[in-house]
Amino acid sequence: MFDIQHKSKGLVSHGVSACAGCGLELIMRNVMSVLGEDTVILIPPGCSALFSGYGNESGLKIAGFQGNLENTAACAAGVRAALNAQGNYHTTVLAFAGDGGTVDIGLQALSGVLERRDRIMYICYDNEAYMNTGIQGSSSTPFFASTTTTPSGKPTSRKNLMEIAIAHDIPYAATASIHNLNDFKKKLKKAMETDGPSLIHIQTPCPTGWRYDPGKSVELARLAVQTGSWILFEYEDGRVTINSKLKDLKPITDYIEIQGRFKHLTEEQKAELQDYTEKYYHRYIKKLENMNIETEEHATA
Amino acid sequence: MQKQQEKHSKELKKCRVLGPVATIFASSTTGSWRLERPVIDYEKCIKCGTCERFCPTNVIDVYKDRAECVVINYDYCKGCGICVNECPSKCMKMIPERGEE
Amino acid sequence: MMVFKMLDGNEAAVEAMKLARVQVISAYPITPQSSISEKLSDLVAAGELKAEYVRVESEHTALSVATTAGLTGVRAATATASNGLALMHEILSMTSGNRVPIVMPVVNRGVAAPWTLWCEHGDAMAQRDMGWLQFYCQNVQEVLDLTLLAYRVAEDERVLTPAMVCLDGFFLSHSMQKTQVPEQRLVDDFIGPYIRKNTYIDPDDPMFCCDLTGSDEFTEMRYQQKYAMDNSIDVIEEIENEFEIRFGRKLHIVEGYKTEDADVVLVALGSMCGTAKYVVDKMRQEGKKVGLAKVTVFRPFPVKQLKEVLKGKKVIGVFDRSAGLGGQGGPVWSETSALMMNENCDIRNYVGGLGGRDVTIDNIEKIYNELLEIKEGKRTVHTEWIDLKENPMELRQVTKNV
Amino acid sequence: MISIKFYGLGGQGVVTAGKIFSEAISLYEDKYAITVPAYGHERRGAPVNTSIIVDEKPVLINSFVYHPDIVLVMDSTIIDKDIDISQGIHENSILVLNTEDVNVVNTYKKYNFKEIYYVDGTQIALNNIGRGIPNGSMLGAIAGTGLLTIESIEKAIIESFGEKAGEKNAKAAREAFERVKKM
Repeated sequence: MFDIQHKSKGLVSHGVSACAGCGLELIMRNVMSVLGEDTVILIPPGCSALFSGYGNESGLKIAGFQGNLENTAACAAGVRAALNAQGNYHTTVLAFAGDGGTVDIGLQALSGVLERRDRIMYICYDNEAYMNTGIQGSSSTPFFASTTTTPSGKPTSRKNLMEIAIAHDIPYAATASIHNLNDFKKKLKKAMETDGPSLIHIQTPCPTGWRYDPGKSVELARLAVQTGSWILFEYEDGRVTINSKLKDLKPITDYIEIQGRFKHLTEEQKAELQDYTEKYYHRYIKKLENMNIETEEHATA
Repeated sequence: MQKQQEKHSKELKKCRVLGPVATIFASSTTGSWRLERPVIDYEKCIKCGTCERFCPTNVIDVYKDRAECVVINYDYCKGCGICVNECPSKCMKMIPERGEE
Repeated sequence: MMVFKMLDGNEAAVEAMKLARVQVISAYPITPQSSISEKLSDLVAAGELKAEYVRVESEHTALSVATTAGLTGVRAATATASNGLALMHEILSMTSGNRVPIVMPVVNRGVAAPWTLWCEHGDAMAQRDMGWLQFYCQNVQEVLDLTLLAYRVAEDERVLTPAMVCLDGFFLSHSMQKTQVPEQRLVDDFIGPYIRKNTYIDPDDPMFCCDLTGSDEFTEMRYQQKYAMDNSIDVIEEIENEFEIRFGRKLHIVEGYKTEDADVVLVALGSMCGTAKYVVDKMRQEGKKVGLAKVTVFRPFPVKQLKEVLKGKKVIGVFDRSAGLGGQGGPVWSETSALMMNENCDIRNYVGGLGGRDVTIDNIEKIYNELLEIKEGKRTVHTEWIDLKENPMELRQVTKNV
Repeated sequence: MISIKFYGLGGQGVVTAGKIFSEAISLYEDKYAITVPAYGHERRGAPVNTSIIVDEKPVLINSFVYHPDIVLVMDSTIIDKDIDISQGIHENSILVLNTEDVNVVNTYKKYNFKEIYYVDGTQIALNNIGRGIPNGSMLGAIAGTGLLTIESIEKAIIESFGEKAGEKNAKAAREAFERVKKM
């Protein structure tokens, strides 16, 4: 039982030592406000571990466990199994990990959970690099972004987590963005109510790692969507809803020029990135729409 | 349920445990990090609640019935400036922490 | 009431886990452990064991699941071997550091490379300092008995430390032996339901487990583990006595087999101890006074008990079923040497039984004869790697296209 | 103490036979048996063997059998696969062989077993269970040596295979027990 030494408005302490303007902090508060107290959270080492706490003090008012970097999903599966064994089917079991702990080292455990249909909720807050260890590149680091291990820009594009999740045919998966919190909360609620594994992949602007003015976190999240760099959609039992289908994309420069991690790009590279982003966006939207056509055809057949 | 929890925590006896665990819900006063602070022009404020919604530290409260309608808890405000950047009526600005208003 | 069943070591481990009424099982198949995973899932599917079976995708996940399930307040089970145990390495210390009293059968098999499917203790020895208790079984009956015992010891408030019950791959895991299986009621009285005694994950009574610990507390938390390890040896002794009263079988932390008047003693672990006892009997008939110190509990190292058995012995052999690469000897030898460092005695290390090599009657007899010759001053050098082929460096001859 | 070695090919049920045999000894004869199977890469058709030790008191040895008193061969062609089934035998060792072909038995004479018991376990299996898996019938044959009673074997077979398959295999064992010849 927590000894409450700090009055807070929600389940998250106000003074958590996340960087000023941290997108993750905004996410955590919204997640907790939707999920509520009847939740067990599993957190790997990383930025989100700031909420686990230090020593005897925690920044969260709910039950939790800080596991290893690669086994967040597995730890969640253990809690779920034990709760089930005790007849508790109501508590939400939330795995909350970053991109490194999800698409790199944690992919195997995540795949296991998704394939077994364990009823856990998985949130990947994607700040697009290993921020807690000093901004090293991950497989979710976007094309051309500079990190401490991709100093001249990452030569390859990012791994598509949603495709991987969908390949497991799980009941619910969605992407989200901090600039549209209503959309995010709606998705959180759906994920929470899913009878089976659910996954939310949310882009998480990081002023420290992306090198921008901390006041622009929400603005950048918005620009990522508007430029087609981040696509908002939901996957529900085979049906896709695209939440950010745009007629015209804003130029990529609007998004990248306020970030230090793209500062090294030549005009040529910027053009290449523009081209890549646009092509990928349209191709992917088409793919998602095709998914629905196939689902419908199957339903009517 | 949360109130109940807080009540229990006062009633229950403490027992000794082994190994790593956090049992105190606490906070650091991250307000001391601030280099700049957000200030509000209450005249221009439309009380839309955008600043409250996007504040990562959750320390802004918007009261529709008060003249000083936006209240910021500076004990924890890290001075990131998201509230200022997102404000649709441009009624907020950042000022140096040790400067004059 | 006890009934006799014909069980192999893996079946005995499963029988014990079933009798302990484990509630969450997460296991990943690996030779020679696989039949444990299979049998447990069979029991759950047939409704003979009321448990959640999590069909995990790796050993790393297997132990992760078991560890958080344990913290969430149930008796959790898993089992592994060899490379699977190596993959669990990182989680082993999560389990022990969070004081989750999981009991895990480890079916001993060498760790690759070279690839081997067969028995040696190298897998468990590599994990000996991860804060787990380690029991080594001589026969199938001991697999069952020590697993039951391990639940009581691991879950004891003075211990709260996970335990590996090590059984030799194939030599025990697949060896059928006549085994006494106790009634469920007797085991229920002995072990009882799982009660959480330390930190826990509970949405109704929340705390945050395993957050970051500063250097101002880490040392103390490690010390708590050391303290528990040190305590556990007395707890094991106490519970072994209770076990004997309840089940009628005596278990030993260290068993001195005909050691009292022995001229030389061999220290050994695991299934080879049975063969060694046979050899002791045989050589005694020939008038050779040899004895065996069977070490059942290797972690914590049974300082008092082993010293008692080895007291006054001038020539001691220590058999390591693991290579102890780079050390002055194998791990059992190192511990024994440190134990006896102020005694005036000659302690010889024998390494053998690696990667499935059988530890034969002839091998053991050869060791005893060497030790006797050393005792009589007829020999100074011993055969450290027993049963090594004559030209190990010439095992493969290949033609290289250089 | 009696040391026994079963030889056969993967898929013939050699390991299962060892298991049933030790059950027969341990649970129905009030003696003790242990089996130590020698596993390799588990595959059909490859030579396999299992070691069994039987005693009046609990067996201490936990090692393979190197000097068998009894050798059982489930497939007579095994000697063509570089397997020396006579390894470690002594002047009183007995062979139990799955064949009724006297020519085959004669080729086994070179190993100098004291006695050879032989019966066509595969044919008996085909007659009784419809499949040429000789482990049940050959267990009947080994009872023919007098090492244990055929009743114990029958009980253990039924216990292991269950009522339906067990009855058939037990019948095969009984037939082999009655038909086994000694040379």
